[in-house]
Amino acid sequence: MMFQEVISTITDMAVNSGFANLDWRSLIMILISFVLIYLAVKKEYEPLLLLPIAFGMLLANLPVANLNSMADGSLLYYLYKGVKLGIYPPLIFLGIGTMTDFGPLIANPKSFLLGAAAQIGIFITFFGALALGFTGPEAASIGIIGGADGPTAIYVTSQLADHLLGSIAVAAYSYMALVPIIQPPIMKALTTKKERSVVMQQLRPVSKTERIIFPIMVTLVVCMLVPDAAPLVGMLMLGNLMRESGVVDRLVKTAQNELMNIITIFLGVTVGATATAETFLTPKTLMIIALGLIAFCIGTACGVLFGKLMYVATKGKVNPLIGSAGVSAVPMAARVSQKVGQAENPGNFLLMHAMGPNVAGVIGSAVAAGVLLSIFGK
Amino acid sequence: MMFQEVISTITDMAVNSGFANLDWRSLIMILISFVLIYLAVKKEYEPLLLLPIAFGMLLANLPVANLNSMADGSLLYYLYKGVKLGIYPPLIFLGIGTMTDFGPLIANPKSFLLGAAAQIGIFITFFGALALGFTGPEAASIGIIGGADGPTAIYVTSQLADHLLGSIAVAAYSYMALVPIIQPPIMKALTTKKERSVVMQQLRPVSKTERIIFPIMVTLVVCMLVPDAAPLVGMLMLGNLMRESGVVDRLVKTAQNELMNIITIFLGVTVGATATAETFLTPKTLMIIALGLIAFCIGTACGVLFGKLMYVATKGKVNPLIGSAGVSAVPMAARVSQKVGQAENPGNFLLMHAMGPNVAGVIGSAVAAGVLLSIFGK
Amino acid sequence: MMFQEVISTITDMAVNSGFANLDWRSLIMILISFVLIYLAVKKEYEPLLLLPIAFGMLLANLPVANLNSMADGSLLYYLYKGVKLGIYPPLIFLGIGTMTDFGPLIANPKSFLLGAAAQIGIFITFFGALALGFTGPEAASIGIIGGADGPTAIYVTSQLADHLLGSIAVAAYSYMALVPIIQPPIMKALTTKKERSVVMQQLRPVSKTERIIFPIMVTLVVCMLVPDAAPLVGMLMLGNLMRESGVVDRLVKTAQNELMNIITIFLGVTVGATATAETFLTPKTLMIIALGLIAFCIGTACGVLFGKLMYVATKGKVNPLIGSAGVSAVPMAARVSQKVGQAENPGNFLLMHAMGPNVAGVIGSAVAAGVLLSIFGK
Amino acid sequence: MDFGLALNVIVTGIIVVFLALILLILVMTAMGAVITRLTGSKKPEKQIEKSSPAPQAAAPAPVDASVQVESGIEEEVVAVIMAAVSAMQAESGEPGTFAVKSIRRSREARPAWSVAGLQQNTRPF
Amino acid sequence: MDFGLALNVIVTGIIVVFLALILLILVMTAMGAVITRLTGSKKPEKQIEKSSPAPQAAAPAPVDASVQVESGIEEEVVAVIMAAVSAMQAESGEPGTFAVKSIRRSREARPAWSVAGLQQNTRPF
Amino acid sequence: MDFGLALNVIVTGIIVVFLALILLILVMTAMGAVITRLTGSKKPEKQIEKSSPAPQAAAPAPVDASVQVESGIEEEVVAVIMAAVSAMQAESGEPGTFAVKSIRRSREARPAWSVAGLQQNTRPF
Ligand code: NA
Ligand code: NA
Ligand code: NA
Repeated sequence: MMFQEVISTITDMAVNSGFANLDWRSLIMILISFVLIYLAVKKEYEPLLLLPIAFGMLLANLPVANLNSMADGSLLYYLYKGVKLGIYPPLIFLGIGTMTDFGPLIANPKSFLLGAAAQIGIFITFFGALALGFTGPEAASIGIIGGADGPTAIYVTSQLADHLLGSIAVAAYSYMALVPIIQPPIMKALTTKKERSVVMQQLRPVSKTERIIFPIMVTLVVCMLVPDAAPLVGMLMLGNLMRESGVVDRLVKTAQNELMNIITIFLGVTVGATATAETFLTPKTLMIIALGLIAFCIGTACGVLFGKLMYVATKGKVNPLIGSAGVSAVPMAARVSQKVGQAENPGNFLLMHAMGPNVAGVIGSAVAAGVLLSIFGK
Repeated sequence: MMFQEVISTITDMAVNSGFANLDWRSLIMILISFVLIYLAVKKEYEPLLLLPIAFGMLLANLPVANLNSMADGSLLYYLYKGVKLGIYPPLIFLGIGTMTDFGPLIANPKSFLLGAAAQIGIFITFFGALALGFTGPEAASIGIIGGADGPTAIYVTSQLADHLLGSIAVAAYSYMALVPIIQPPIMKALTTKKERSVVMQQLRPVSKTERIIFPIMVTLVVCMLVPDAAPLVGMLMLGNLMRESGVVDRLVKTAQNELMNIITIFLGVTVGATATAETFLTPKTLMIIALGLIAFCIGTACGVLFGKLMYVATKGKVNPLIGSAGVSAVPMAARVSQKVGQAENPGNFLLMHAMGPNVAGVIGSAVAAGVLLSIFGK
Repeated sequence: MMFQEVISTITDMAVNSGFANLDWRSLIMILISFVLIYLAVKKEYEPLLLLPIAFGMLLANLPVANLNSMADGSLLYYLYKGVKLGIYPPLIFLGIGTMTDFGPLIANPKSFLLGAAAQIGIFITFFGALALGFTGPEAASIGIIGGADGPTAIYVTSQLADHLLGSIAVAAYSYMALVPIIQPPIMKALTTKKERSVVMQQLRPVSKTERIIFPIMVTLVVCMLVPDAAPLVGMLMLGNLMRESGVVDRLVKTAQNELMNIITIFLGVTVGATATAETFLTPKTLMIIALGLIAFCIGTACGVLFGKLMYVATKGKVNPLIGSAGVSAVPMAARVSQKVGQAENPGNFLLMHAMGPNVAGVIGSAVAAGVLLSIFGK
Repeated sequence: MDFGLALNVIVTGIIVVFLALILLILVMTAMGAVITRLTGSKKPEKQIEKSSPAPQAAAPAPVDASVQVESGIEEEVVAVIMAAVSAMQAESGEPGTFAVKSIRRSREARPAWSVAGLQQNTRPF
Repeated sequence: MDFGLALNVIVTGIIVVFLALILLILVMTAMGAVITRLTGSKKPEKQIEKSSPAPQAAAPAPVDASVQVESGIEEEVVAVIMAAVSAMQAESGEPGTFAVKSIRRSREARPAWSVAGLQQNTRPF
Repeated sequence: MDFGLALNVIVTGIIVVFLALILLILVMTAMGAVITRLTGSKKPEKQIEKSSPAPQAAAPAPVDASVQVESGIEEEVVAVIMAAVSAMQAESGEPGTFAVKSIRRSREARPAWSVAGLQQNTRPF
């Protein structure tokens, strides 16, 4: 009798164990998480976010454990609140602000134009997504992948279509890691040898006063024009103001290190843990991956083409290669501009010139995010 | 037709943009935030808190963006929960406890009297505020400015009258920064040359055992007498016990650095973001600023006068200048005592003697806060 | 008339003060908290947790102040949410994962058996607790003390029987500190001189690949078999994967320092503050303390006896002393194995061999916790 | 698919993004002009002097393999400094007259070519 | 305005604040006495010996411009040490017999005149 | 007391704990075998070479008081290294032919006998 009870309890546990409840869909998800862990660890694809995302995906798809971000009452459900309520991405932006040097952009404000041009990919991809049958909010979230800015993409998606959060985050961070592979062919195809060889004039020095006024002005202008961008842009600029003011170094240190790291872990794991089989293993994910790539390519192309326009307008003073840096993906895209330029002329140093459009691209995609949120948000 | 739609959307965005909705009141608030940023950055008025407060004020008054601490669902609304629920100020006190050396107070417990006397300003200002038409809870929050202790003032105000939080925080931190300007004339006016020249006896050394027992005793005595002071005093003393025990250094390091910095950022921005035009641009704010100054002055005067009493009682062994340090504003007020004393006699070193009343003032204002909370709290 | 009012207010405050409301039960609790502070500070019994726990107990028993973890609306009530909702212990495990070297376990997977054997104490103590009249969930929480793993004990108790949280946490951390006193007599009594003198073979080196695959495999196997262990084991292994991957060092640094320290402070204080007189001053607490000791002793004995079994099975290649390390209490228990072994043969170095069962014990008790949660949890 | 909505969003989006960033160009340019007028642009010039090494040697400008780089300063930064030097030469009209011989981290907290800023930006978020 | 309430709050408040801090004086004084009796006040004396530099030179006490201060130790702290020395002289009855020549940060973790504590207190919260 | 429940929990608990950890043994052993086959076990051998000091002196194996230990490396770690050396000697069949003379922290990030890991594990959580 007692022995029977033990047998029945063990049978019960066996029946309720993950092994008995492992369906092939969860298994595939687990295998996908392995691939992402591999990419993060061995290939070092944006590991700071991709490793937590991948592990979150693994946890979310362990059968029975119910450790996904949507499972009411679970650990990850509570940690996910910070994503759901739109708290983590602005705080990450606070940290990014403390780490960003807007000097090259202040020295050459025209770079803003390239940072704007590279966002065209967002809207064209939005159109493509709509055409493939996604709803408006979904299409907006997919388009924002083209902004090449992880926290912005996660912020928009969490507010508009959080069932796509896993796919969009994976696509965004993968393509950001692949920027050095995706961009160069496009850049070379769209420019002539002569254009790529342009040596740009040295940037003017920037005073401390300008550096302090810059974040305040950006907050004012952007938040007045696109109020929905305020949480992202406001925090980015608060971080930058703290950095440039030079009077709150202990806050800056914490914002760019511990606060950012804690939130990165929580954000990564819980964003990954939204990707259950039901939401991830659909044809939509494949479409999102394809559309994300298109978004990156169009963004790069628009940046370069606008760079060509500036090349013409300035009678050859602007090297169009810096246009591709406008997609953001700081500082990877700027480095790509530098490398492609140097391949043509070893004595040509475009890095600092490309940092202007690069950081302008961060502001640009936040503005684009604000526009999309104002149209599709609650 | 389609073109018309675009026009209408853009018109819509324009109509809903901040530029179209900027009223003069918000504009004034934004200008005030600029002034505060200037004071924090250029004048270094308590920048660790004033810079976040000022930026929070800027964000809160951007039209349409709705980024104030009272706007349900916004980023700052969630971060403000930590103020509203009374969580941040005690945690800041935890950090302050890990940074405070109560040695000079243990060596000379009579300093407690000066720390008590300087709190009289709180209650007299409370009376003044009441006379000017403020309600009881409002008057209590205004009086506590005289405690010269930021987190205490924010704690009391957040619990009793959080519509005044912006004004009171700005007043408290501004006057704390102005201590070196406000106090000396009062100190000189109330003391004779002979009194200011008193050289005090060396403090006795304090053993580790006393340092460890001190925070426990203070917790017991204060929390038993004034239970409403328990969150503040309890956390302050936990921090100090951790510090003096010497066995939990890794916790101490985090409590006084990263934890404190994270909370300072959140506290500053959200306290600043309570200051919308409706709550801030009222005659009340001007009255608060005037009353705050009065509170500081009376506190200083009472401290010095009580110091004179001790001078008489001890037959000239106590220098009354250390009385002004009882307002807290650690360690600024103690430095002021040192400087005014040294101006009279270059060989006179009052700093450590003034540190006693100075840290006693922190406990004193927490007690006063407890009294006010017990009378006016829910 | 007015004077009367003042008198009445002061009488009121006196009547409502802690002094007037101090009953002997609270007084005893305060004295107990003093003893615990003494043990933490002077005897250095796991001070990182015992000091906050003891201070939390002090705060919770200050009359009137109402600063216990169950008092709705108080500071500690809010901080306690992280315990109640099961958030803090997994995050502590994340940090432990970043600090744990599973190499010795990977090199000698048979150590897992010893890590399993030492958990038998949990279940036998569970039986004892049931026999003494505790309910099922209570008995499960008491048994888990035998796991010698603080966060696991707190996690299980907070989910199953949080009125016992104070007693169980104090017992768990006290006995962990006493491991060097509790274990050696048992180890010596159960082994022969010959067994204790066994010199074990060097462990094989472990490749980085194995170290990276290990946490993933453990997550898969354990969470599939015992889904309720997933939050603990998942976070432990995420931490370890982050550590071993070598690509997210900044996250590792924060997870093992600041994040862990912040949560340790909050966890300790609020767990201590669950121990009010009503819940702590009962005969149950004495029983828990007795049962906890029994759990430790049985765990140690089972580990050693299983070690003897392996000694026989391997024809004398395994030193049974490493079995006692299976209780976890990392790395104290492994050091005890080392010392007892060296006392017999000064040239015998068991430390690394004992680290295997030691870290296996952490996984073992998490599995046991999962079993108990799956049976008694909601 | 609502083609009207799509076009609407695309056009509005692109217009607003450009509008915002063009506005920023105007504001920053205006601010730069105001600051330059207020400060008489004296301070920046001094900064230039400080950050430019005095031309001494006569080797050709493109990268010299023998350049000594202090450990911890990345290749890129050298590239940037080289670029800066080249650019200044281009301005002064006498190209190819000197090369960077040795690079040491400057003591200045925030030079125009913010080396530290660059390295911090390198962290991938 | 409720004048009764006002006066009530003021008087109660001031009384309670003084009461609390006077109670603390009593408790701490009692504790100090107990500890001194228990330990025979041996330890503190030893501490004094350690922290007081042996009187050697014969320059006048007030600040000497040539005092060497280790970098990182603030002026204030020097002032404090000077004050301490002066005070001890005052006690010993022979004023003006030596001056501080050189100040180095003590190795002791927690001297009575807690230098580290002071510097930490400097952070403005 | 529900004796049935009690026994049920005990037996189930113990079985499941052993089951889980035995499963882990199988998985890890299998993994180890696969990895060894894939990599041809070349890398680990190299690591052994690196971490083993060349046998030089001829003093007896048990602890020599004159062993120089670099400050900051705990006694325990020395014990471990000693143990490792002893074990290797045991394997090579010629015991007692050398002693550790001097221990320095290795430059390697993650040696098999992870010194750093051990020291980190020392923190009591
Ligand atoms: Na972008
Ligand atoms: Na005060
Ligand atoms: Na265990």
